Amino acid sequence: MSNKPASKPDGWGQRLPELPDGGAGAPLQKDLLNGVSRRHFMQATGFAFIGTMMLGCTAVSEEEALPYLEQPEGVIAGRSDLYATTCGGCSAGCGMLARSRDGRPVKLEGNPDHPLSHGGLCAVGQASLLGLYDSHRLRAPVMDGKASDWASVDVALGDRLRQLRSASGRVAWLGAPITSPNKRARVEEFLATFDNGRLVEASANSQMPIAEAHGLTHGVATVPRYHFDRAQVIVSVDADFLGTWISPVEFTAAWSSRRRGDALENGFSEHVQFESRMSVTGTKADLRLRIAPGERAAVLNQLVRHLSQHAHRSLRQIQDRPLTSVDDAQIAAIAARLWEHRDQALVVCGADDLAAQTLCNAANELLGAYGKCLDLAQPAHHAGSSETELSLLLDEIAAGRIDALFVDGLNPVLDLPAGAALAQRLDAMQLVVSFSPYEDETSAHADFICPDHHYLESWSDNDNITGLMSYTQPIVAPMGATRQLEESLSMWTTGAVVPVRDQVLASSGGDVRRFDKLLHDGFEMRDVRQNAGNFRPDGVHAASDPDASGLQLVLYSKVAIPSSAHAFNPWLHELPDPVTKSVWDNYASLSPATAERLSLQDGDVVRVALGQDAAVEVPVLIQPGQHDSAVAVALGYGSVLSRRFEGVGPGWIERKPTVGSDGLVGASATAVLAFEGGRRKFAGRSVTVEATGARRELARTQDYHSLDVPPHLAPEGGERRPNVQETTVAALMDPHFGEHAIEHHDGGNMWPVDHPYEGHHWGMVIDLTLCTGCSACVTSCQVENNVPVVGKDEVRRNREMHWLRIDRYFVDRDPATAGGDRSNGTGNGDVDVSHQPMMCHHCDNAPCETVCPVLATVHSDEGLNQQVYNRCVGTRYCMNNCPYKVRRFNWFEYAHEDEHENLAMNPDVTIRSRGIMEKCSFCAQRIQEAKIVARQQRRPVADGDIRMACQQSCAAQAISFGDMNDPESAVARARDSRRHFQVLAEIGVQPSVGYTSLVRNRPTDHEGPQHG
Amino acid sequence: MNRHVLTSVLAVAFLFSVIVLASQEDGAHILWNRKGYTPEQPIAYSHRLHAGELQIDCQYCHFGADKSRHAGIPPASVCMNCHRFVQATLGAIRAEDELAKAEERDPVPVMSAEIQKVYTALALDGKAERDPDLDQSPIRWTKIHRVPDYVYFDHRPHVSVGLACQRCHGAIETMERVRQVEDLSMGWCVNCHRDVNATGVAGQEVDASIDCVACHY
Amino acid sequence: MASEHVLQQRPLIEGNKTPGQVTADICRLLDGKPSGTWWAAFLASASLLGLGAVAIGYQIMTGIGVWGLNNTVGWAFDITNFVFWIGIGHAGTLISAVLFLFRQRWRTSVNRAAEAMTIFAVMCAGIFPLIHMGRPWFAYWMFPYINARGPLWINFRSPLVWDFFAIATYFTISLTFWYIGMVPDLATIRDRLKPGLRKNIMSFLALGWNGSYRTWLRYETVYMLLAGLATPLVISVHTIVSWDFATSVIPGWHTTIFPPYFVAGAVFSGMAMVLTLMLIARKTMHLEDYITKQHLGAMTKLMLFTGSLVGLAYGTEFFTAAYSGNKYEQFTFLNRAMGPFAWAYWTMVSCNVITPQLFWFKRVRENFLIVFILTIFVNIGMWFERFVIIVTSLHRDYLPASWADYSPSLVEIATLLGSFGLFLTLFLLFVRFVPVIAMGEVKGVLGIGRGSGHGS
Amino acid sequence: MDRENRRYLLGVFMAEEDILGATRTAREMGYKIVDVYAPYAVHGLEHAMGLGRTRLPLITLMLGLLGAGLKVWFEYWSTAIDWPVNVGGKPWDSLPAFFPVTFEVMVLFAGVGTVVAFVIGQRLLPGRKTKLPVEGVTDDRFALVLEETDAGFDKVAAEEMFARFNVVEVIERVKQEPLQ
Repeated sequence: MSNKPASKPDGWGQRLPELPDGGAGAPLQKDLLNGVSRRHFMQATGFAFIGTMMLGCTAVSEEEALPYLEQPEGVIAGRSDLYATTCGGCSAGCGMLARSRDGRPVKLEGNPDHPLSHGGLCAVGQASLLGLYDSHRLRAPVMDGKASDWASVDVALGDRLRQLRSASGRVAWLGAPITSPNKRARVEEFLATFDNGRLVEASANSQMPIAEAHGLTHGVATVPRYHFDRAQVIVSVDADFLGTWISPVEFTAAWSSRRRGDALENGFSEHVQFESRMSVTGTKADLRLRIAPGERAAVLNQLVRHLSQHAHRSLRQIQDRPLTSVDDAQIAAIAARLWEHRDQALVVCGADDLAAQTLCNAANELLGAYGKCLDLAQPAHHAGSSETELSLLLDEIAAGRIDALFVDGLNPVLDLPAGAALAQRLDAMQLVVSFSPYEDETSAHADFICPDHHYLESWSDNDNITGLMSYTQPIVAPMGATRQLEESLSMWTTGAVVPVRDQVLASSGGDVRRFDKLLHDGFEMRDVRQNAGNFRPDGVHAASDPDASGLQLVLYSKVAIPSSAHAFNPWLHELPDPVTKSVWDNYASLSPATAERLSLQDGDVVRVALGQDAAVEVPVLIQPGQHDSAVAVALGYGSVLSRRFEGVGPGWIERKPTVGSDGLVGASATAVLAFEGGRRKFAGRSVTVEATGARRELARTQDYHSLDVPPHLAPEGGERRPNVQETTVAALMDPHFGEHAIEHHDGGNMWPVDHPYEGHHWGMVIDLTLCTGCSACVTSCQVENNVPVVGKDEVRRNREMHWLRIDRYFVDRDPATAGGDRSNGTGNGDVDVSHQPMMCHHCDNAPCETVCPVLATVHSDEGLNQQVYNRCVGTRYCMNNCPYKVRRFNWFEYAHEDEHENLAMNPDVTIRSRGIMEKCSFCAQRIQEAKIVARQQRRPVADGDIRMACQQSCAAQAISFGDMNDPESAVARARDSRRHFQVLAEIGVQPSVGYTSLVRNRPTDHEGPQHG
Repeated sequence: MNRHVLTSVLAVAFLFSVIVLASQEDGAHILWNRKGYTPEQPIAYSHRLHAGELQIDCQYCHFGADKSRHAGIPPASVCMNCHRFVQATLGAIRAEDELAKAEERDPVPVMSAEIQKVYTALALDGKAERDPDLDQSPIRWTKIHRVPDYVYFDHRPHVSVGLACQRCHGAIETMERVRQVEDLSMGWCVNCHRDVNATGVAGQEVDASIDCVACHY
Repeated sequence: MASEHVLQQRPLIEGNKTPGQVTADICRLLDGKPSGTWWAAFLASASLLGLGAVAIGYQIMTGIGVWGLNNTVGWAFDITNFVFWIGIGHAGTLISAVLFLFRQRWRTSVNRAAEAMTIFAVMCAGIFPLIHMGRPWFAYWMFPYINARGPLWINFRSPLVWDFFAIATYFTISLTFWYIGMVPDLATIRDRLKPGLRKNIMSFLALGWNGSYRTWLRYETVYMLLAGLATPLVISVHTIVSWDFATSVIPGWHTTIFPPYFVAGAVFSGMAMVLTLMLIARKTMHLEDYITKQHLGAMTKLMLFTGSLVGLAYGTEFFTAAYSGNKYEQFTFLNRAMGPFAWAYWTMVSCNVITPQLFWFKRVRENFLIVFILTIFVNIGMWFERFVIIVTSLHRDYLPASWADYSPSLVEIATLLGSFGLFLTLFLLFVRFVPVIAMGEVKGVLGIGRGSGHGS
Repeated sequence: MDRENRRYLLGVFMAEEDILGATRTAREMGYKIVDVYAPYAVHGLEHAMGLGRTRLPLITLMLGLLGAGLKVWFEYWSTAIDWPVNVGGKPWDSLPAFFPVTFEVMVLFAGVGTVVAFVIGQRLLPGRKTKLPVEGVTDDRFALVLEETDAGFDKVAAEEMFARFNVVEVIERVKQEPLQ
């Protein structure tokens, strides 16, 4: 496959008929399997065999094939091409390669060369593909609530703008932080045409204070670039940098480079996490300390206090403010570790609290981390405006002092506090223009909706990091009559549309040849530096008194649904949360102790109230390892975009709907988000929690959460299941490590060895140390393999279809606090968390194969456990007999017809019909492709030619796949690791998937699950 | 007496069920087992003439065969590479000249009805120039060779080992109208793969996999 | 045998019947209009059957999803019912074949009904493997027929294929056995009917039997041979059924004692079902003279024996788990007894282990009512045995993350009821149209215990 | 004498003991016993009639072996030769796994085969016209049929002997066969 600049994908509607079987062929496939089923229905019900056989035959079906009239250069039907572009899933701007097949993107993959993401791509990025094919997207501009066309919109809007300009009306632009220089230029030009236009960039999350704090402490209001790869000691206060904070893929890649259990010589970082809820990052911390939301500033205060003693620099703002949750000695010890490694130490803070942020900067300053582990000279551009600017704007809108509002990339009515009031003001306003691709809470109140392109249809340049310019190019021609924002603006500014390609070309320097190269690479490095500013001690705010009392609210964003903008995406709704394993809902997480105190069970609907009126009603989810004072509720839910999921999932007599009684998925937690002193306070406000008496069953992909079996059922010595093996850096230092490990190779094979795998023998090894549970692989697998979405009810019934699941286990650090049988299985104390990706192990002695009566699942000569859909009759015997329970059965006809969304289907993978078994195929289609290409080039398949969908999406590169017979291959080397083990090897199934044990950087003596 | 009646009844029933069963066992087959299928095409394109007489290489038109899983049907523009100049049979042109001579007028360019269809599809005028006031319209060929959707046949490996197109498509170069020669059943594929593993292709060894994943994924 | 001895003392058939009277008694049941009770019972069971048919139709149209199964528990009611019914079937073969070989002459009164029960039970059982498939319309792929796939045959290593052949054979042999056993009686009926449709039908079915002793002699041989074949067959069938589980890798399934354990259980449950039905028939059809305390005694003793075997098996399982030192195995059994499905486990134990022990007491054995009630309990218990084996083993196996609960859906329950509907409907038709008691054989044992004539 | 009209003597009895006795005596007296008709299998009658053993068991054995043989061959051929597929790492030739099906097929062949052989051997076929010696032999009566072999046949003695075993009815038939 070649990457090349996208030739203009014209007349793509015409290509559809040429789509190969399985793509647009998806309906065909369905029809073929399912059609037969209908024909055979009688025979099946009546058991009248012969008689109804006659129904079986069908006539030859005429089928047309429409070739191009003029073949676009370089396009060949049925061949995939990769185009470099930039992910638009969030503001991080990871580089990616879009796989385009027959003119349509079918898969998004990380760009391995990209300096930020290094080939990783998170779940949100993977899933953003579906946004392109979303049939609910606006396909034309909307004027006064009626579908319109651009000509009339430009005319009508032109008049309104002229009036505004002449009347020197007050115009405001409220949008997401702009990361594209070109777009920024267009916006500023446009606003400049008004006497008093202003630009407010706000994010829906709590990251804005970071820049603000640096404005105070360093005089440069920007978000520094964090280099976790340079940090030996990382202290994070409530910053979920591996999950949702700023640029998770970049950070995961960097963080993981210092967590290689087989390359300790490169150093193995120490990671301390202070947090109140259980975050993805927390699950990976070596030392995780639970604090109340109200103690975040105080933790940093104490840290700075100890550090300043080491550094003999005193800050007057710092007084001793000991915490109740964490012993000060422990913080002192952590400060000592930081100081010891001061050149390689990093403190990060995810708090919305300005004081905490400034204290964090102070800590880094004391450690001399600036210029080393975090960089202000080449900062990131996620800054946006300050919370204060935002609140000022909102106040003015409320006071009716804004005449015209332009909304872009944000859904203020839903995402910002007091949305209802805002909505009313919008109606009253002279002019409201929204660029939203949907009719959402805000755009519903707009006079004009001028839908922007999906980013896969767009041209753009992004400098998310100073000195790195990533480019966005269209992979497909616009699917509707949408218009890219930049073009609209140029129209309204200059009166003529300047094609956005020309704009981007111009801003790139205007050299077409060079531009083509940039598009091919997808990015370019430039040596641009900014003034890093220097530390101003008085910029540091004093921390308020620590408060661990009562119940305190924590509003956070989920890994799967980072903001309400993704609420339309079924792939993301069905992605199990890495920590709670819950899907299709948001909920109030409570610690087991708190839940017990309030006598609440999983699924009890509670009213989380902030004062009298502000409240949100969500079900309870009992979350081990959470601080007892914290009540954590996820933002981004309860959006009208989720109204479409009314009918998701199969319909049958005992079906329960996926959406709530209000027809929405989850409840909007912005109801309890409010400004406090001109800043949105996401965490720390005290709330009341009371049961409403109602229940809402949570759908979770995991019912039992501990490696420890229920105590009263535990046989002597069998209290803990050995499928996750842990060790410590200290233990690894011992050269004899692993020698005593029990090697479970097959206990003497009773059969003659009839199956030597002479050619290839595919295998996989997953490093549990690196796996953060971020679940990018799960979505990647779903997209690559056309895994259906089944809806909340099916998941609740344990019928999720994901081929790859991530088992997440809690283990009580202190057995005394261990819990009982009922599902959770864990108690109140600190818990260790482990993530274990689990998919088909392609056992060489596969139990599933032996029992299949019709040879629908058999072994290939290359060690693949093949599942042949069209041969399967669906006895489910294989599923029962699979010790890993990784087989997935099509309980219903999940594959559905959708004119657009079906175009996201991978044409290289069969759509499965009802009644058949499926499972991880080791991306057989990729193996085939690689082998064919190699054969054409008359060379053997080289290590790395084949990359599994899960593997390529993994930012931490935890997954290695390849030929176990090739001693040089990455997978063979991983299998030789001292930490290598196989799950359930002792039952003699000879799995082809292995794991390397989970390493924590903590003293060995520590009580933890120790095995092998 | 009625004993014979009974036996014959039973025999018939059995026979019938066997027949139906045989056809049934490939319920899928019946959808696509179209051995001998020879549909009429929108343009009476003759492979005998082009591939046989004129010896045009298959991959000149079906250029996808070694680049993609689909050999592909050539775009109309490929036809124009030649038919920009070749518009009718020599005979027709001669005839026109003679007629013109007889009627003492300049001969008008003649174009065969079939080639005209290509021009129409591309909206070209007689001089092969794009005619702005005509619209292009794709040529709707009828698909002949197809396998079920759960089978992934890929032309590349077959072409790259030098397998003759005729091995699966029959003596195309002799066909006026293309006919499906093989039944394209699974057994047919598998047995060919077994054979070539033994005999090799074009004198060299090949390893044609008979693993399920070779075609089903 | 002891029972032999007892049988010498007292007449096997009471009321000093002559062959003629036997013919009269039995055929009386076939003549005339069915009683109100019969109609009531028939309508009840037919409507159950209808319910089942609807449930199955809905399931096949909609998908297996309408059952309560999930990714962890892939089998539950479906295979439970299958094993349950197959087990029921075994008693019939046992009585007709095994007891025949053991010369247990008392069997003659019950074997016809028992064999009928076998056939109906196997029919009920056969439904479930069929409908439990995701694509039942491809069920015939189980059979190795000539095909154009390469050709692709079937997997003779799969216990499901063994099952397929076992059940098919079992059904065929049982049916033949039953029919052959019925031919002389059909002839009897034929010869006492006035010319008409029924007579023609009977003549057709009776194969022109005329009581020639040369035929009788070969007939006896064939009967003996079939019995000889059916005996290992019946054992093989449930052995193979048990292998569905025993050959797997799932703790709680992967057990070598399953074959004997299942066979014992099958006979146990089968006997219970035979008794349940026969006791009803005895009351409603006034067969008191033919089904006597002797039969009751013999069959309850057999239940006592097999029931105790089953109990022993339960114990052995736990011992094996404990002794094996296999932590997964040990957990599975602790989980059975104390986990979420403990209620099912203890229902099973109390019905199957405790109940039959009451048969130690003669008073219990000879009290028709108590025996009837106890057999019901045993039926329930044996259904739960299969449920416990299947569900508790699956729902918590190796990886805690994949542990799941299971609860049946309405459709599943309806299907179970439907299978009972089918069974009862067929049985009611049977008692209407076929001699419930093998006249030909009973006539042969009239002499027993009457001093005169030959014992056995 | 002509084969057209043979002479038969039928004795009808009501009790198991009588028919046994009569048959035994008839044989001792050297009469040619054509057949005995009974409503059920009277034990000992085969000795009384002096019938030999039947060859059915042999047939059963043969068919059983045939079935088993065929099956085990087919299983081996289809699994290991025709298209060897790697199933769960099991060897091509998984004989132990083939055993169950082999056994079932053996039983099937043997069982069904025996019955077919019996039915054909005894001319018992669906819808075959029924011929009885006398009414009631399928109900409660027994019939002993002697052939009057030659003129020397002492009918009186035979009837006396019948009478000794309380015969209820004596019929003489001149027919091809004694059945009606």
